[in-house]
Amino acid sequence: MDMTDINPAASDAAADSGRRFGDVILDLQNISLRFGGVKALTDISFDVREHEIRSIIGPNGAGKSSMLNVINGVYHPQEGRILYRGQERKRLEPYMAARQGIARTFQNIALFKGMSVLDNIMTGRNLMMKSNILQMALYWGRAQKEEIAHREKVEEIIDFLEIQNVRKTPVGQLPYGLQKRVELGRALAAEPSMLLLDEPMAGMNVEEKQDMCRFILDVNDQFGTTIVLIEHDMGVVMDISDRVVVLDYGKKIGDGAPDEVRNNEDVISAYLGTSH
Amino acid sequence: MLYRENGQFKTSYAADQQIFPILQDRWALGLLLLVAFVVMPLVGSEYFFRAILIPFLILALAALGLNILVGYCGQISLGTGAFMAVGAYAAYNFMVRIDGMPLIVAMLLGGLCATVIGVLFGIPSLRIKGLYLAVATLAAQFFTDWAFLRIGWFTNNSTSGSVSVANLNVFGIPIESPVSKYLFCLVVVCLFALMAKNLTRSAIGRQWMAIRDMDVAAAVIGIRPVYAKLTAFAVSSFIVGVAGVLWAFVYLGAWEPAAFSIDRSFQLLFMVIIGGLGSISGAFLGAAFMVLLPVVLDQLPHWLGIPISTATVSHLVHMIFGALIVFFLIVEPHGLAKLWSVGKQKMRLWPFPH
Amino acid sequence: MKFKPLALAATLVTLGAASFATPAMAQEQYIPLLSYRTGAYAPNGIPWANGKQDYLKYVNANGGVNGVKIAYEECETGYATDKGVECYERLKGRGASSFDPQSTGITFALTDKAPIDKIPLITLGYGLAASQDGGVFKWNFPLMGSYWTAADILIQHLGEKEGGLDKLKGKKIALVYHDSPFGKEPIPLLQKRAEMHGFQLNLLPVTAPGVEQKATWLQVRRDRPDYVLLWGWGVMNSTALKEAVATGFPREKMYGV
Amino acid sequence: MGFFLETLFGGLMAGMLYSLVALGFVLIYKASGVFNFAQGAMVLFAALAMARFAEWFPKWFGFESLLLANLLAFVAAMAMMVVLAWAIERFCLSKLVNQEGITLLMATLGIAYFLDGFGQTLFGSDIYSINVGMPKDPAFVMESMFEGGVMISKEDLVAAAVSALLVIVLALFFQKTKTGRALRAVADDHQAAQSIGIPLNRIWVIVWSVAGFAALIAGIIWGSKLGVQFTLSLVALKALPVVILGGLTSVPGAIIGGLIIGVGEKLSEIYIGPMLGGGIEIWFAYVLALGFLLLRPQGLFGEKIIDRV
Repeated sequence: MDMTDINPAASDAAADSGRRFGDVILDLQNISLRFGGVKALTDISFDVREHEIRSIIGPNGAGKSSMLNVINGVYHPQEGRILYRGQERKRLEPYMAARQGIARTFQNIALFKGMSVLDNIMTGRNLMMKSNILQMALYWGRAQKEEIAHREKVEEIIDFLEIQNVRKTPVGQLPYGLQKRVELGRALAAEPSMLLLDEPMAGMNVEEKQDMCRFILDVNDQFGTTIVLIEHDMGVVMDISDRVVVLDYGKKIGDGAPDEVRNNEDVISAYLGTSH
Repeated sequence: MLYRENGQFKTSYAADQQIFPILQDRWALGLLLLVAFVVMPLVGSEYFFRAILIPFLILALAALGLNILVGYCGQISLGTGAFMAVGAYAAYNFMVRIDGMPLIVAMLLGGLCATVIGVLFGIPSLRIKGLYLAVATLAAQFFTDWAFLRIGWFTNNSTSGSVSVANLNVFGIPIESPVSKYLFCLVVVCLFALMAKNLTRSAIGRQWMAIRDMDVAAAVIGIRPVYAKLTAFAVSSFIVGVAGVLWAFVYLGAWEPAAFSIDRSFQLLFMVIIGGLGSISGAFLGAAFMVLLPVVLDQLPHWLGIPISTATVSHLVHMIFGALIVFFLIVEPHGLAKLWSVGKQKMRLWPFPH
Repeated sequence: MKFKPLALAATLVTLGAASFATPAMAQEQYIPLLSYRTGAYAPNGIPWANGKQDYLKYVNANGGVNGVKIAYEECETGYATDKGVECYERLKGRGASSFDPQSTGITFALTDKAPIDKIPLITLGYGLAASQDGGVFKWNFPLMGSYWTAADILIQHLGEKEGGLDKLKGKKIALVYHDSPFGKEPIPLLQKRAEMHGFQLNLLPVTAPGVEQKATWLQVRRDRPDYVLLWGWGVMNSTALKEAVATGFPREKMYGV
Repeated sequence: MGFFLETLFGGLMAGMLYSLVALGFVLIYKASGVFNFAQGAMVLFAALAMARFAEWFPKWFGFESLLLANLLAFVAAMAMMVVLAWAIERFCLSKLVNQEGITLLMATLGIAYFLDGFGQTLFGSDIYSINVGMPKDPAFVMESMFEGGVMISKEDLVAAAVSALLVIVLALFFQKTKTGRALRAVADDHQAAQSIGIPLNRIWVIVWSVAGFAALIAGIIWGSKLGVQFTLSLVALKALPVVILGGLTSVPGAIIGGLIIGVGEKLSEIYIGPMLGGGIEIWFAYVLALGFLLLRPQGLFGEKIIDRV
């Protein structure tokens, strides 16, 4: 994967193009998750194919974020199997998921508040830095070379996300929309093969949303990154998703292409609240 | 108008990543080092070395070590005194049990022993956070207090539990006079400060800060909490252990476990809070403040001719420290170091308000 | 602890005499007073510091020592060694003629420095046991003996009370001591004495700071020693007395330092 | 056997006192999520106020009754604790809302430091006594069963009774009064409590006052037993392992944790201590708590901590 030739504005209309769908990369089978007596997820199965944009939608409290937390190992489901690239995952900690190429953003921004934009994105390169503590203490030889090499990569991401002018600002001082972008940048810095995005456009105005959509599509298109997306804005979801899974009260009530889901009875009633 | 970065363009990332990217800062640092290494030894009085500079340097080093743990990695420790004690007693044992053990080697070995103990007591940090960790580190404090008092082997079976060292030298140069002690501490502190700064601006430093700011997010981008926390404990206790060796060997010369009591642990934590959590210069500012304030307050009645009892002054010091800690936590969690950099920022823009 | 003021009187007279013997001195002798009126050990330090001051005032009111007035200044150490060193370094420059560090820890830290500065360290009934031999630390002047002297006096007294040191054979003596270098000082001497006279010595440490003594006194009650030697501190003693009452240990069989 | 029982009782009594201090911790932690390191300093401050006022009032107002002096001193000391609670809320906590636990912990360390200096400036740093007429002699029970009987200090018994009473009073206060219920609501959910119209600030002042009350009682009992002196604030550090053991949010946990620590400490000092050279009391409680932290971080009765993302 090479990031040098990014052209952000190139692929606005990638949503409907015939994309390179690959095999199933992630297969979730009969996942159930409980907190004490509270059921967060009940018997949920779905899969994610390589290179696709897979959205998870559903009303508040439907278990969408819990689903992402299961995928990257923050929560451990009590029942069910998870197959990643055909291999069953046993108990997996989040950092291991990261090693397998799964990156993530959070619903409530989870940036490192005390650090600058640059340092935040640099943490994303962490897995690729190999120098040992002594080399770092002396800041000499490999350690310095690595710092510079990764800094170059990070600067590319910064350019891509158009946040050059705030690179040395502590992230806490940035407006919300920019913070979301930095968080995306941090996830991208890890060069993930799968990117989990938890409401990346929440609280944004239309313009910011458009920017974010463009970034997501670009990432998907240019790097072939598989994307699992949680989003409330139906317009956005229906526009950019390849397939959509619908959750309600921790259960799956719909799954399929945007058009299928749009016409699904259960989904309509869940959103309009007519039955239950 | 003198303090400007205008016109100082960086043409490489290496240049942008230096510790002091601004030219004037480099000049100021050079000047400071010149004063510390050359001017001070020429003009400093014995009182200044023995009572102010040497304890300041050593405590700054210990605060630096603690700041890595508390300020950078967000793991609280109330057992710093214990890790200093481990360093001091370990180095003492290396010195008395192995003939011809050089001071520097003993010091580093002392630091390593502190590292081992630090990591051992850091293990609970993998399961527990903040408040609970305070108790775990207190356990380290009380246990080592007891061990060095009780277990005769550590003190070479000295009847009272007090031990002493004499005839210190480095490469044959005796470390006896106040000036030589001062210079020795200064060299050690400068080297460690530089290494600490390097660590904190490297990948490992970012890992620590990531764990501090949001541990779940850190894990999600691939930082192993175990590794980050334990390295912070290791590096921190190593530095603290070396500071313990200096405190015992160079500053006190003869000591008992009480030199590393829980009071010392609190004192260091306060230095870090007042000086600035998560900054290298903060450790120095905090140490300077904590060392100087009691001395100045002690002297004040003497200078002004106001009769205040020494006890009242000492209570006053307590109150001022307590109040300042709360003040800094509320108003400026990054302490004096942050105030300093805000001041610099203002200077950079002066005379324009924004 | 009652012997402190007495000891002080003795010292200061000696000191005064010494100063008189050096004719070049001014008509004032400057004596810094290191004291601890704060911190965990303040209950012990306050009366001690007050006693010193009162005595010096008394000497000055009576015209000083052979006409030489004593100037003094207090410096608060809080019983902390580093603070003590700071006080020493600061006040020695004002022409101090002697120091009484009031703390074993500070004495330790100053013992190396005093010979260089040529300032006598006066330790009244405390300090380094080894300084009894004047050749070891030439500038340390233990007055009123050391902890060993005190412990020995106690044993002598117990012997007297029992009608001879040999009568101590088979007796049980418990040492309830503050668990610090200070508290451990008398142990070697007492052990030696125990060997000599055949009494049984029970060592009961009280952990710092010294107010939690329940377990100690329960052990005293179990062992039923004939005498209890209390090697306490200001902090420890008041509690010890209260616990002794609470465990019903007779007060006439307790001896404190 | 008789000696074992004595040790056991001794431990229970000491533990009761730890519980009293631990209670203050738990109350504050439950209501405001603050790990109050200053509880020990508050005990010292309260005890100093009580001791000194009881000494000063008869002099100032020219009466001699010890009972009256104690009563007035108690009222005055309690008033000081309420003012203190108000000041802590006003100048410290209210400005640290929503900060992380570690920051709040450090703030209470600052408060502790301040109080140590302030208390001693106001009241002096010598040893003072509190005489509330606690019996000082030992009592002997079960003399028929064991030689010499089993000794129990009457003072300890009274202290235990007072502590038990305090716990009952607090339990009633929390269960039966409106304020108590409000406090519990806050403990469960800050925002929910606020949304039903409970002013958070006032709740905090009340909680800190109640913790001050617990500190005052602990200070009086301890002061009467051991004398009021600076070290009281250090002994209170023992309450930390107690709350870890019992669980940070559990009032019964504080009581039972205190008893376990008290008994464990005395038994270990007497039966294991001599093997290790004695003095192990100083770390026993902490190492026990440390072990507990590794096995069961939430303590015996605490709620399980679930990290939700």
